[in-house]
Amino acid sequence: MGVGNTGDNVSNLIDDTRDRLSSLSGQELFALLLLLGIAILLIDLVRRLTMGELALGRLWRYTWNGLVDSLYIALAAIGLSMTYSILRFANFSHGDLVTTGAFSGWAVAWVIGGWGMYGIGELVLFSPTPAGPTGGELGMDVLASPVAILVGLVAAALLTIGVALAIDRLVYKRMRDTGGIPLLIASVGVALALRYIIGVFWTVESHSATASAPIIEDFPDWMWWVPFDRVNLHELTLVLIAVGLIIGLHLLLQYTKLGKAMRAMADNKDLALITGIPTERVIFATWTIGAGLAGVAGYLIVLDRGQFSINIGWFLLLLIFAAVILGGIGSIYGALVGSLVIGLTINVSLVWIPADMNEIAAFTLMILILIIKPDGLLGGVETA
Amino acid sequence: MSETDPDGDPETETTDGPDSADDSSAMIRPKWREDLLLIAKIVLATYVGFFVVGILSGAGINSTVGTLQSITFWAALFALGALALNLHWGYTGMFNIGVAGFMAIGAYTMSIAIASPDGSPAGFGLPIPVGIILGMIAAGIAGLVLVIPTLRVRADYFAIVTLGFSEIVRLSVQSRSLRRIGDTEYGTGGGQGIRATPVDSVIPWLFDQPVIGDVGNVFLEIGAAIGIASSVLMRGMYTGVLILFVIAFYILLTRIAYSPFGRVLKAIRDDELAAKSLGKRTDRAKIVAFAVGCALMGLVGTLWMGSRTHISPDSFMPLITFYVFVALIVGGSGSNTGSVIGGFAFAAFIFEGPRFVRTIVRENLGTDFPRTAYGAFAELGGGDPTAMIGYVLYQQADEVRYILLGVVLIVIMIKRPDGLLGHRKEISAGVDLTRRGAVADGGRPAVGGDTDAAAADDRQSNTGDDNDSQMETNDPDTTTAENGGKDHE
Amino acid sequence: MSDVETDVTEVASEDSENDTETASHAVDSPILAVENLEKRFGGIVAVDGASFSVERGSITGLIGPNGAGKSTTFNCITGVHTPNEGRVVFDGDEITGQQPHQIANRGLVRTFQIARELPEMTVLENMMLAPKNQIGESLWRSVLPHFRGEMVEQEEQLREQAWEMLEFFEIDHLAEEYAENLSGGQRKLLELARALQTEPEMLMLDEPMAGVNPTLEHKLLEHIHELREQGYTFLIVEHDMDVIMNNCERVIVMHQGAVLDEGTPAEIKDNEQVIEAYLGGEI
Amino acid sequence: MALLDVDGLDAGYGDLQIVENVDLAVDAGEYVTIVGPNGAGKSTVMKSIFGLTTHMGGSITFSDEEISGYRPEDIITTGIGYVPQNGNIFPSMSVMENLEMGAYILDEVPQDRLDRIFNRFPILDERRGQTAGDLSGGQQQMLAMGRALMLDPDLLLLDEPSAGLAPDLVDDMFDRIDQINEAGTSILLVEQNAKEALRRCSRGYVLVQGQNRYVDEGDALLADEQVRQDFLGG
Amino acid sequence: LDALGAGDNGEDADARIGVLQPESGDLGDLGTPIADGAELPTIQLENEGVDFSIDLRREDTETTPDVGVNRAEALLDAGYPAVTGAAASDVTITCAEDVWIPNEVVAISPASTSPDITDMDGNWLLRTAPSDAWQGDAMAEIAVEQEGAEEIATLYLNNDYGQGLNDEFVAGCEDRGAEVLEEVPFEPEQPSYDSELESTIGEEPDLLMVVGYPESGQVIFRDFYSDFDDGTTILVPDGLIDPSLPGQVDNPMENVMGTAPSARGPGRDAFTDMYEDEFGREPGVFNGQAYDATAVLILATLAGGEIDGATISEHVREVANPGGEEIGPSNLDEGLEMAANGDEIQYLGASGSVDFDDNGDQVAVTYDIGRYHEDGYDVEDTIEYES
Ligand SMILES: Nc1ncnc2c1ncn2[C@@H]1O[C@H](COP(=O)(O)OP(=O)(O)OP(=O)(O)O)[C@@H](O)[C@H]1O
Ligand SMILES: Nc1ncnc2c1ncn2[C@@H]1O[C@H](COP(=O)(O)OP(=O)(O)OP(=O)(O)O)[C@@H](O)[C@H]1O
Ligand SMILES: [Mg+2]
Ligand SMILES: [Mg+2]
Repeated sequence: MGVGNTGDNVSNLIDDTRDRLSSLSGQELFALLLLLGIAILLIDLVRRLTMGELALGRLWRYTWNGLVDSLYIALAAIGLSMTYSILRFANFSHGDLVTTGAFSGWAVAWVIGGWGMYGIGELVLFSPTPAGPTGGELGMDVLASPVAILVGLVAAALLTIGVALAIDRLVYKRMRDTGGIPLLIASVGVALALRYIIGVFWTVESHSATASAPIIEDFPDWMWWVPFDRVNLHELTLVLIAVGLIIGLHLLLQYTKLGKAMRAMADNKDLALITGIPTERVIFATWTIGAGLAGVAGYLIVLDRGQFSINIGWFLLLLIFAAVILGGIGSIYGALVGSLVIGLTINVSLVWIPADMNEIAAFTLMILILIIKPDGLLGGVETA
Repeated sequence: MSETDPDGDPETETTDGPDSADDSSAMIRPKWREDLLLIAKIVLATYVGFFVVGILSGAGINSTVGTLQSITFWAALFALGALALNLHWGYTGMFNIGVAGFMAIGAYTMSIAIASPDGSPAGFGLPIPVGIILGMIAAGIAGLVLVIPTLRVRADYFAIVTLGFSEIVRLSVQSRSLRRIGDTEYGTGGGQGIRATPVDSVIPWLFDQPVIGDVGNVFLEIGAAIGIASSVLMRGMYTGVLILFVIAFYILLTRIAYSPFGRVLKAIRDDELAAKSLGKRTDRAKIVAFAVGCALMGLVGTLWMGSRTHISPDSFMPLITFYVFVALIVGGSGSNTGSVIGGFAFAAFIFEGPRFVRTIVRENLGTDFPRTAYGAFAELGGGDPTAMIGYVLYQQADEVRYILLGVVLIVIMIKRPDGLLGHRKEISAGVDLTRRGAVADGGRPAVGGDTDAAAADDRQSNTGDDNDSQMETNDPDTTTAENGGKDHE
Repeated sequence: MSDVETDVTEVASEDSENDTETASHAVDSPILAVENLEKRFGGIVAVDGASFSVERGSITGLIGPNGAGKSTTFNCITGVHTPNEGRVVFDGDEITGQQPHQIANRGLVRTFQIARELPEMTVLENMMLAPKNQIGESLWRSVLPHFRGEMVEQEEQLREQAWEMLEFFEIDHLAEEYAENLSGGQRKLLELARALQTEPEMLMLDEPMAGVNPTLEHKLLEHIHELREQGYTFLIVEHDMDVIMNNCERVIVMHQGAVLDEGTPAEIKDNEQVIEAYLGGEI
Repeated sequence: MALLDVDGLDAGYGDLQIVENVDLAVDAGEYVTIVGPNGAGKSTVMKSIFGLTTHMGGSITFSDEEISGYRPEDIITTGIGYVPQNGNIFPSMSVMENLEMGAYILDEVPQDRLDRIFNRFPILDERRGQTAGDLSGGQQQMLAMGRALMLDPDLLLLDEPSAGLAPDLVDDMFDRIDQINEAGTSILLVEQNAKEALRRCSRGYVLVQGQNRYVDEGDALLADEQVRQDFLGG
Repeated sequence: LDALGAGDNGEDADARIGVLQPESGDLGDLGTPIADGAELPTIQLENEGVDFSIDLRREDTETTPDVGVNRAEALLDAGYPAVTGAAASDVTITCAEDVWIPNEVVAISPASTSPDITDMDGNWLLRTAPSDAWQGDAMAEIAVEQEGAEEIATLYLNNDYGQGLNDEFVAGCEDRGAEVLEEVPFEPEQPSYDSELESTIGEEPDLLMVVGYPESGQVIFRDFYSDFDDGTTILVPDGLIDPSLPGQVDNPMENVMGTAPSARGPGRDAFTDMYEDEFGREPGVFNGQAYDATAVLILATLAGGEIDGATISEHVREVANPGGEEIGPSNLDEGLEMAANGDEIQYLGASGSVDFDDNGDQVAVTYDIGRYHEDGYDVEDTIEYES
């Protein structure tokens, strides 16, 4: 034959070089470069701080914003990570569960806040006519209507869970045994359908839901250690609720069989069935927790930002995915760590780059870390 | 031209085998004719459908033909995208959801290359074909840069990596920092995008070309005679160019599919380690396939933006990627014919369909519909269903399109995960594998025991020149005897 | 029929000794030599300084208790894993740390403990994939008309070869079936047939008989002997002692990652250590 | 009345029927083997008993209770344990956790059974903390057995437990199955190591192409020339 | 039979006007009232019972160039040689270059203010909206001379409109000797603009200029008032002037000043009355400009007597620019008759006197300066500009 051999030497050479590059040492090289880069940035940070190029207050503010962003990303990411590992697919409709939580929760909060003063339709649809109320008129802040806001929070969780379970019934349940990719594609379909069904009712325009956030500027003496001069109560509510839920979830998974059952299912679904794990019930629990957290995340983001549209979850989705993958799928601590990395990256990176490039930094970091650790930061490390 | 071109090609190239010449054209592409027929049927049926509905609803001939041309334009574009994606996903199993990013790279590179040097941002004023080629190369290189370090990343992680990459591309071209790079006049224009000057736009350029221009002018005259405006036909010209590209892509990808290279790609999709252990350079094949696919996506980007004089980052939202995916899935991934049909079906029914319905609603029910669900429900409660219909189909046509898109995806995944055409046996080989070489009879020989006699003869005639085969020492009689034994069981 | 088969097996194993002597290409040096191989996974040392060699044209058995490191050794030899220490020499060349495809292209081809057929390809496509040096395996050659003609010619040749091989293994009736629809045993046959399509010099089979019905097992062994006569070398991991003792000229025993003993089946049977570590009270 | 009585079972996957009209019985304390060529449907029968396939007809009774149509999580509470042919461990959980999962339906892990299992399979004791997926093939097989024994079932379904085991362990495994059986647990075993299995069992079934072909005492089947030739490799 | 006649009734129409506005998408909030304004002349004429039949079709650009072009093509194919459109400069420019200019469609944009439009073919693309080249300069004047700001930061929507206006404003400020500390682009519909605000307000400028649309504006102002409000003056252009904003943001927004092209043309009162009668709300930004654009296109069509782009183009300046009988919103019906008779007329519009220069731009523009307060937005002052 002989025809096939021309140029084989050359391609062998190329092959070899590439093999060497893509081998472990290549990964180590990347890791080294990344660490080096981070080290340089840290040194530069210290330099900027000491030289006065960067005010400490601003760095603190970036960090705080990063923490706040991390928390709502984490709420969504934990749920995504759980459904990812147990149902074995990347759920692209998770972002729209966040949206669902925002819309359903605030609709309920408005109905309660404006009960008797305005028509139900006006409240549920967030003032579709100019005559309707605004969030400010309804007094939608945590001090003025704590009950409405709390009920809205619970409703956001419950209604999102309901929607997620209904979708599972209608779509995913019929596809339990298909591979991850068909499910992923179906979830893109779910994402579009869900988002624009919401759009048909609430339009694609944005709505403003809350009154402006109450601010505390005078602290009692014993709170001398607080490094802020002002606290936004809505932001604080977000932080407290998110941290509380994460701790609660940790305890739930640590001290009940549910956590083990979920891991077992993530590992080997057929065998889980055989050992008597009620898999459908575990799936139910997974959706309940995952969608509940997503719904709460959506609701809290709106509480913090005041304003939202049907794209709120979709725009977050890629960040959520980045967090989940960075952390390594299947571990809630991984999702937490990933969220922190992403949240801090998009904020603290502003020290060096303009604001329109911060997401680029986050996604680039995600890709780099995946190259170095293909299973994610905590991939393979088993946690609750 | 769409019919003679691809058909003629395979025949010319296989005439070298003395006795196989007759068969092999049919063998190489077992379903060539049926596939073309299928595409033609679907396209024709859709055209007739849209035309009749359009005319009946009073949209006018020019307007209806305009819709058809618009459908064809998008169909060609999505078919191109789906074909390129098919190389990644359908064949190699690389789940690339960053299509929009590679299209953006192609389109931006072309725009920077061809935009006028005194524009803002400035371009290099190169000829259009050069721009197209540069766009392809840039997208291909971007693919290389992305795929080499991420070869080891799991399939679903890889998907997110590509999606992240496409967002990086979009956000970068949008970023202020690249608006004008450094102190140069050149750059991406940021959110403003790049304007290639009208003089450079592709359609007039096409009309300046020798043959194409003449053909175009003839079409213009015919169009004028039957009441179709030149604007529609000019755009039709461009769509014609796209169709030529579809044909070229189709031939290229079909060739890849029916070849040992395609076989390696398929093996990678099925089980990469197994392929590797058989001595296949899977990494190289993946890199090549990915880069080529990305280059093709870049080409699609240039062709898409080539019909525009202005390019901006908004055109490359991830949604475009999902459009391409839906097109591929509708047709059935893994099948090139399916990709073309999927592109067409997507463009006609999901992309343009709701707009068309909207036009019809407007023509028949007017435009005076409530603007909010609130109003629609109020009027529905007041006993006026047209308000609701108008609200959903006219005011919310866009939302309805997305819902339709979503539902179609879900239903296909549940009911027909293999696409409209179903699971298609596209056997990846340069020849028809189902029969032995020199079997002379025209019919399809049954496989298994019945062919043994022919097979045995065949082997005897073959072993003489088959000196590479280790198997030649194999005594034909033994094999036949064994087969006989098996039959007894 | 079964009588005939058992006969063939016996004859074959007797023949084989003559064969190695008379084989024209036989070189004195072993075809495969493993020196001081070591592979660690975290804290676990799966292979711990194993050294052995395989004679050209032989059927060599590799046995050992579960977890002895046999599959890991296979993986290290064939490039699936990179060994932490040690050398692998095949046919005079060092192949340590090379990529699986490079090793396969040198003529050292393996099968897997759990068959890895290519499920969504037909049996014939599986077979067509394997041969080396295919013209159309590079993108340009598969596309450009100039090469296309040659490619088609080669494809026709490969097709003939594939059919012959399928007939040899008596699975030609399944040629158009998708590989995922084969039963466990048929998959094992396909894997072996496919490996042979690469025209290897040496085949490494990881538990080829596990889960295979005894009747089929006999046929497989018969094929292996026939192939050995044609000059192939075999290294077989197997737990079925009948298979090992009746078919191998040499047996290597691994234990806790190292080679415990090496010798003819008869010698192995008598080794106290081996009996204790592996064979239990069986023999 | 038999402990397990499968009567005219039709089953398969989705629309695809694999098993056709299979009858099968296991009496209390009995040791029954199913042999047959690859792809005959042996594993499918086992899965069907455990509610893992599409039930298409026939009845399955266990302890006088009709269990066809039950979900696996209910079947396990009736006293059937099952060690499937493939994927019979949780690969990313530790050995200990795997065993604990065996007792998932109990409120707490029965320590005495755990000790007994560690006695039988000392390697598991040694490797308690290791990730199960990194065990060798044979070690995994033992772990799977151990897991199924955590519930002390009345009937144990074993699908090719000796596949991939070293010879001493094969013997060992068969011995242990004997012991488990002698301790009162009924056994339904699928084996490719047919001679050994038939030698030890009280009754054997030969399954071919999804249907019963032969039923007899194990030794009788072993002696049957036709069976030997077609299924036992002479 | 109605079905057959409805679409191509152009055969018997006296003028055919397309309205291409963003009725959904980023500018959906602004675009719909603009489209209403553009449709008002035909409603008015129908109510007044004139003898002319005017065929008007509305299309939605969804605020994206791709859809815009697609819809512009649809209008072209359906035989509308004159278009009131579009809004959002990138959409307008793309439509003009890809559809209108090559196919000789006359488009008058009521809302696209990008300076780039000035350079485009004034025969086919005109506008009743003023160029941002002026507004940017006007804003710079307000910022530096009137407000006395020495250090300035800007925050702009990252698209044609935002980028264009920002560039002009920055140039204007620097010419006047002020320092521009930061220019930060932002993306629409982000969940938060904290980081963008941090990089601008964080630099402690005397004045912050924000260009954008209400969609994102709501979030920016919310973020501003919750974390960054130190009393810094904020200056916004027309895109961020929306009387409902203080309610949406739940803050009186008293530190926010705005400039917008004035809609105080000679015919303003008549227009405002009609608009309120018809739609039940006050006209918003560019609504008057939209009315004027449609009115001019109708008059030009009738003056030319042919439904054909080239003819309309020839007559646009004839009916709009000085010379002849004064026609305005209040006597549009008479204007129609006169135009059809070939009488010389001069249209004086709702938004201004509507005189086009050779580039298709307005010859003179007045800018309103106003401030937000608890219940909305009020104009406090005006400045004049002439080219
Ligand atoms: N990927 C891995 N990570 C960690 N440990 C591993 C890995 N693969 C194998 N091991 C360990 O290495 C040892 C040897 O395993 P190997 O699979 O080579 O055994 P084997 O001899 O093939 O056994 P068997 O006959 O049961 O297949 C075992 O103790 C196993 O637990
Ligand atoms: N999940 C499945 N879906 C569809 N078909 C299946 C599935 N599992 C098994 N089959 C088919 O069912 C038939 C019987 O398979 P089964 O596993 O029961 O055979 P077996 O007798 O256990 O064979 P072996 O001895 O090789 O394990 C085979 O043809 C197989 O291809
Ligand atoms: Mg092994
Ligand atoms: Mg089985």
